[in-house]
Amino acid sequence: MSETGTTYREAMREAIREAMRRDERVFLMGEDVGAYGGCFAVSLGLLEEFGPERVRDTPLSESAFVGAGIGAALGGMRPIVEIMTVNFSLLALDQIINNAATLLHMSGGQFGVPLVIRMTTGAGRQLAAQHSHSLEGWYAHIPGLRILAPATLEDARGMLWPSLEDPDPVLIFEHGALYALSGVPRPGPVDITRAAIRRSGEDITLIAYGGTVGKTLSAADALAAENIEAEVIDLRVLRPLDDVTIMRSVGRTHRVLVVDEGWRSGSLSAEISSRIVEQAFYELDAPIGRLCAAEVPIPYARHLEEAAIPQVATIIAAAREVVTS
Amino acid sequence: MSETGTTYREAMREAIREAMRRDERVFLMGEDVGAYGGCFAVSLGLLEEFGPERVRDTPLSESAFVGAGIGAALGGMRPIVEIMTVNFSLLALDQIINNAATLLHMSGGQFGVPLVIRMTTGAGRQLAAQHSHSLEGWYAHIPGLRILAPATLEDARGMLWPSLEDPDPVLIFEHGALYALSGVPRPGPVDITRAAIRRSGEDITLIAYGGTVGKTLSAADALAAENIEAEVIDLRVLRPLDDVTIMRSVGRTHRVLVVDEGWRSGSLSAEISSRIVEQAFYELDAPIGRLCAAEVPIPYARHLEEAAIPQVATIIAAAREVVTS
Amino acid sequence: MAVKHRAREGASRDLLYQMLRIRRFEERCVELYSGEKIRGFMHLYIGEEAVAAGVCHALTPDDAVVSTYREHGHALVRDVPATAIMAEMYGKAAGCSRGRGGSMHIFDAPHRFYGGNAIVGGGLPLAVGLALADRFQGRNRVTACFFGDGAVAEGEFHECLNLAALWRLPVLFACENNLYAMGTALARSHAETDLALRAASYDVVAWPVDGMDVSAVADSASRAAESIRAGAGPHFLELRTYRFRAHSMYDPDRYRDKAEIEQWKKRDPINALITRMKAAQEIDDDGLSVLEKEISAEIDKAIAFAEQAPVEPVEDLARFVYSDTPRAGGTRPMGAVEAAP
Amino acid sequence: MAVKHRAREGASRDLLYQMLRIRRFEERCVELYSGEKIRGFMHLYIGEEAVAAGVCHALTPDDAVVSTYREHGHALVRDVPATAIMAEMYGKAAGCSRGRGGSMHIFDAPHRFYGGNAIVGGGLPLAVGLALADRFQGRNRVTACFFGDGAVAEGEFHECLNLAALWRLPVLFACENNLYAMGTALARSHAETDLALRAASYDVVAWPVDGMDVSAVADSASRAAESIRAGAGPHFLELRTYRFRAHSMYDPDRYRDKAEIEQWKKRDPINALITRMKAAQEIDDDGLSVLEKEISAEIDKAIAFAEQAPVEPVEDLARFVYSDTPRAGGTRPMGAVEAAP
Ligand SMILES: Cc1ncc(C[n+]2csc(CCOP(=O)(O)OP(=O)(O)O)c2C)c(N)n1
Ligand SMILES: Cc1ncc(C[n+]2csc(CCOP(=O)(O)OP(=O)(O)O)c2C)c(N)n1
Ligand SMILES: [Mg+2]
Ligand SMILES: [Mg+2]
Repeated sequence: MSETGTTYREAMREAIREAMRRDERVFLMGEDVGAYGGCFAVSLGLLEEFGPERVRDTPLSESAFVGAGIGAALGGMRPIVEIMTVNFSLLALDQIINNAATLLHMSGGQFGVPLVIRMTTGAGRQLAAQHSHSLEGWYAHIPGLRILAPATLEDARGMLWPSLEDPDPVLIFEHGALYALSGVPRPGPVDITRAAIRRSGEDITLIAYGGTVGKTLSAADALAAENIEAEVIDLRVLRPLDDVTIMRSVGRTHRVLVVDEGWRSGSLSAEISSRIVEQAFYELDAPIGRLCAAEVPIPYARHLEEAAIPQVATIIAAAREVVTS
Repeated sequence: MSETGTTYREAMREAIREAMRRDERVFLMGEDVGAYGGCFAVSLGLLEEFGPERVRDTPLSESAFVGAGIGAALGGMRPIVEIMTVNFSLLALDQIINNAATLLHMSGGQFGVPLVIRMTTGAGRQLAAQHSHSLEGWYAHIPGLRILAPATLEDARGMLWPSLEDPDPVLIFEHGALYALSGVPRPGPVDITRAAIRRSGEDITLIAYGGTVGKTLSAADALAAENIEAEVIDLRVLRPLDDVTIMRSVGRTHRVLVVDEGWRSGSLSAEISSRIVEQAFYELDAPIGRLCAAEVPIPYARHLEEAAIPQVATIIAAAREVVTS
Repeated sequence: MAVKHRAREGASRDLLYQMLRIRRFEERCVELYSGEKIRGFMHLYIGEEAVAAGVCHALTPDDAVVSTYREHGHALVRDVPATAIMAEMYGKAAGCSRGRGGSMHIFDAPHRFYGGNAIVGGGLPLAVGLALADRFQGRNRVTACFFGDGAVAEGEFHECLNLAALWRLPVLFACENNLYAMGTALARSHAETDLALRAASYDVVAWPVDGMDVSAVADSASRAAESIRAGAGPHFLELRTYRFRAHSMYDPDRYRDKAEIEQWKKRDPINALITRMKAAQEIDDDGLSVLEKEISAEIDKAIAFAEQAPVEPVEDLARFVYSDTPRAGGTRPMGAVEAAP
Repeated sequence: MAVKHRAREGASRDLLYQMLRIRRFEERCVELYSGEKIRGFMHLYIGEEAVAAGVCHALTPDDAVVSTYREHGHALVRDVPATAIMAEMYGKAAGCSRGRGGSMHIFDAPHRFYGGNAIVGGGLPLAVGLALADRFQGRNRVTACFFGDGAVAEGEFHECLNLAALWRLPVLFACENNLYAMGTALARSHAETDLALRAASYDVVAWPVDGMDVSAVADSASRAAESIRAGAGPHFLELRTYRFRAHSMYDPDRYRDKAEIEQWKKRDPINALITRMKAAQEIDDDGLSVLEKEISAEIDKAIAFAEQAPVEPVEDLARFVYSDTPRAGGTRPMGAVEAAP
C-alpha cells in the first residue's frame, strides 16, 4: 500500500499480510499463490516474506486442497484457501457443501470449520463462458456459510480479519474487475454482518453487491440529474442477508431495483425481492425491479458480453421504469 | 408394470425399458445400475434384458461418467446417466455446468448435448445431512438445462421419452419418497414444457413440485373442509418455468403459497415469488407465502427431520395465514 | 522398538475383545433396526473387524481417525462410548452427534474421531488437512483415514494421495478392500485391481495386508505408523477383507455368489484369532465367556441408555448451523488500516 | 504397415509446414493482442508445435480431437480454417464459435474438433464419452485428447484414465508435459514426476516421447493410434516439451529461470527439423521461403477476413442457450403408456 493510496488488489494483499503477521495459525494455500504471485497478483511478494510453508502452492486439485483447508481448520489452523476463480470452485463444491458448511451442525456442534475461502468472480473481461460465472449469489443458498462480496477498498482491506475470527466458514468473492480499483481507503473496522448504504436517497432503493456496486453508484449520480434520488445499498454480506437495512430503506423509498450480475432465475435478486414482499409488502408502491445478467453463458465478444450483464445505462433505464411505474 | 397398477419405481423402469427398445442409441449408465439393479431398484432386470454394454455399471467416478455421458451424446448416442442421488451430483457439477449446459451456446450452436441425467433427490427418510439435499430448485439457476421433477406416476412414466427427444440436456429429479407411490397411471403423452394444475380452486394457489405435491394436495383437501378452496399447481418443469400457468392461476385466486422442500434462501420459491411480483403485482391481495425447508443440514432424528421440511400440517397453517392476511 | 513390529503377547486378547465388541454390537444393531429403533441407512462391518481393531491398535489417543459411513467399528475401537454411539443411532440428544447424524455420522471430538462421512471419498481431504495442521504445529501425530476400494476410483483419492505424498504428510491411508463397492465388484471398477500398486504409483509406501488376520493388520499398521512418525510421509495399507453382510440394510445382495460369501466366512477373523489363541493357550472357553459377558453388559447398557435418553428439543433444530460463540466481526479493526493515512 | 511406424519421407515437409504455420500464426496473434484486436485470455503454443503436428499426423479426418485453452495449434493442424480461428479471436460472427468463445473456445464440428476447454482437465471425460459412442456405433475411430502436466493432478484425470482403461476405449491421451502448470513446476505439483509411469499404473499403455522432435512424436503417435485402432485400448503419450512464452498474455513469467528458457530454445522443434531436413537435402532456403510465403499469405488472408467480418447481432445473444430445433416434448406418447389399461 503506497502512502497516498492503494488498489483493491493491494488492499487484499495487505489484509493477508497483516493476518499472517498477527496470527501464526493463518496460512495461504492455493494454485499459484506462491511462486507465480497469485493468478491476479494478489499474493505477490508474500512467498518471499512468509516462505513456502505458509504461502503454499498446491497442485491443480481443487477438491483436495479445499478439503485439506477444512481439515487444517479442524486441526486448529486458520487457513485462507484461494480458489483462482469461482468457475473452478465447482470442482470443490462437494467439500464446501457436504463438509465445510455441514460439519458443525451434523456433529452436534463439535466440529466448527474456521476456514476462509477467497475466490475471484464475475464477468466483464472477455474471458468467455467458462471463466465468467457470477455464482456468489448462488452460493448464498447454502446454510452454514457466510458469503462476503467486498466492493470497496475498505472492505477488501477490512473483511479478511473478522472472517478469520469467525468460527465458521466464510467465502469471500472478489470481483475480477475490481482489482485495479484505486484510492485511499478510510481506516477502521469492517462489520461483516451488515449491508452498507453507499448513497442516500428517497425515491428508490438500488440494491447491488460486488461488481455492480460501482456501476450502480454511477447510475445513481446520473439519475440525480433527472431528479431521481436513489439510495444505494451495497449488500456486502450475501449470507446471512441483512434484512433490517434493506427493509428500512424500502420503508423510506417504497420502490426497489435489485442489480445482480448473476443469472436472473434463482439469483440472489429473487431472494431479496421475495423477502421484501414478505416483510414490507404494504410499503411497496410498485413491483420490485430486477436487473440481472442475461441467462446465457457469457460470450467472449465484447459487445455481447456487455449486453449480457448490467451496465450503467441499463441500470438507469431500469430504475426509471420502477420509479415511473 | 402390473396389469392393475404400477409404482413410481416401476413406471420409471418401464420408461427406461421402452426407450431402450425404441432407440438403439439410448443406454443407461451409472453406479450400480446393472448388477445391483439400481440403488433404488429402478433398473432392476434391465441388465438381463439389455446386457452390460447398454446397462453400464460405472466406477465411483461421478465427474468422469457424467462427462462421458456428455461426450457420448456429442458422439451421437442418447445416454441416460443415473447419479445415485443429488448429493453426489456435486462431484459432477463442473461437467454439468461448464460442459453440458454451456457447449451449445459457447460453440455457436455447433455442439448440442442430448443427454438425460436422472437422480434421486429429497429428504424424509432419515438419511441425514449428506444424503438429504433438495437441490433441484438450485439447479434451475443454470441456463442451458431443462429441469424436470416428476411427481406423479404419469410423469414418472411419460417424461423420459420427450427428454430423450430433447436436443439439450435434461435433468430429471426423482424424489426418494415417491418410489413406492402406486396406482394406475392414465395413459397419454406428457408435456415437458408445462406445469400441471392438479386441483382447481379459487381461494389460493398452492405451488409445489416433486416431493411436496402429494402433501400439498392432502393439505388442499383439509383446507376444503374449512371452506378454503385451493388450486394446486405441480410445477413439473423447474426450468424453464411455465409462467403462464402460474400467472393465470394467480389471476384467479389472488393469493399464493409456494411449498418448496429446498432451503428457503435462494430457493425456487424465491424465483416464483419474484416473478409473480413482476408479472402480476396488482393481482395480489396479500404477500406471497413461502413454506420451505428450514435452513439447516437435514438431521437424522425423525422428529427433527420432520420439523425441517414442509408437512401437511404446516402447509395448511401457512395457507390459512396467506388467506387470512 | 522392535517389539512394536509384532503384535505384543498381551495384545491378542485386546484385539479379540475389540473385534468381538464390534461383532456383537452390530448384531444387536440388526435387531434394533428390525425393531425400527434404528432408521436410515446402516452399513455393517461384520467380517471386517480385524481391520479396525488392527489398524487402531497402532494409534495413540492423540492420533486422529477419519472414517466412512461404515464406521461403527472404528468408533468403538477408538473408545467413542458405546452409549453415545447407540444413542446416536436412536436419534437421541445424548448421541455423540446429538442424534443428528445417525449411523453414518458418528463424531467425537474428545477422541479425535472426525466422522462418519457419507460421501464416498469425502473424508480423504480432511485427513490430509488434519495432518497438515499437525505438521504446522509441530505435533508428531498420525491421522488414519479409512475408506473402501470403491473410493479409490474417485478423483478425490488421486488428488489426496498426490497431495499427501508431495507434502510428505503423516497420513495412514487405510483402504478397506472388501472387493465390492455396493454391488460393483473390484474388477468392474478398477482397470488395475492391485490397489497397493496403484497407491505406490504416487510414491507412497504401500503394501497389501491380509485383512482377515488381525495380527497381520496390527503388525503392518504399527510398522506404517512408526514409519510415519519417523517422518517417512504417508503410507497406504490395502487391507484385503470381506463384508459378510449386505452393503446396507436395504441391499438384497443379489450380485454376489452365496458360495463366495461362505468361502470367506471360513476365514472369519474372530474365529481365526480364537483358534490361534486357544492353540497357544492364551484363552479358553471360560475366558471367552468372560469376554462375551463383559461385552454383552456394555451393549445392554448402551441400549438401555439410548432407550431412556431424551431427544433433542425441536427448538434446537437450527442450533449449530453457525457457531454459538459470538463472532467478533467488525469489532476489532485491522492494524494496518488504522495506520493508514 | 510398418511404413506407418516411421514418419514417411514426404511427411517431413508437411510436419515442418504445420509447425511453421502454428508459429507464424501465433506470432501474429501476439501483435494483434497488443493492438487489442484479440482480448481475454490467450495462451500460446510456441515451442510446443511438434506435439500438435506430430500427434495429429497420426489421425485421420474421421478421428476426433478434444483440446484445451492452448489449442490454436491443434485446431490449425486439424484443418480448422485459419480464417475461422482468427475471426473467432476477433469476436466476429464468422468465427468458428460465432465469436462467443475466443482463443480458449475453438470449436469446429465438420473437423470433429470438440474444443477448446478452459477448465483444466474438463475435456478428458468428453474424450472418454466420444470414444464410448464410437464403440457403441461400431466405428473404428480414435479420439485424441490433449491436456497438460497440470491436468494430471486433477481428479478428473484419474477417473478418466481408469474409465478408459476399464472399458478399453479408443482414446489417445496426449499429455503435453511442458514442465509447468502456470507458475508451478512439475516437481512442485506431482509426487511422482514420471507421468508416463503414473499413467501406466492404470494399465494403460504409456510411454514418454521427446516432444521437441516432431518425427519422434509422429512415430509414437502413429504407433499408438495404430494399436488403438487394433483394439488395444487407450494409450498415453507423455510428450516432453516446453513453452517458450509465458503461460498467458497476463503472465510476467517470474517463476522460471531465463537460462532454462534459453536452454530449451536451443531445442526449438522447428529449427531442429529444418537442420535435419537440410542435412538430408529435403529442403533448402528457397524451399523454406516458399513455405513461409504460403503461410504468410494464409495468415494475411485470415486477418483480412477477421477484420472485415461482421459481429453477431446483439439480438442473437440468447440464441443457442437451447437448440433452435423445436422440441417434440409431449407430442409423441410413449408406447407402453398407450398400452396401459
Ligand atoms: C460420492 C458418492 N457416490 C456414491 C455413493 C453411494 N455409495 C455409498 S457406499 C458406496 C460404495 C462404496 O464402496 P467402498 O468404497 O468399496 O466401501 P464399502 O461400502 O465397500 O465399505 C456407494 C456407491 C456415495 N455415498 N458417495
Ligand atoms: C480447474 C481449473 N483450475 C485452474 C485453472 C487455471 N489455470 C488455467 S491453465 C492452468 C495451468 C494448467 O497447466 P497444464 O495442465 O500443465 O497446461 P499448460 O498450461 O502448461 O499447457 C491453470 C492453473 C483452470 N483453468 N481450471
Ligand atoms: Mg468396498
Ligand atoms: Mg503444463
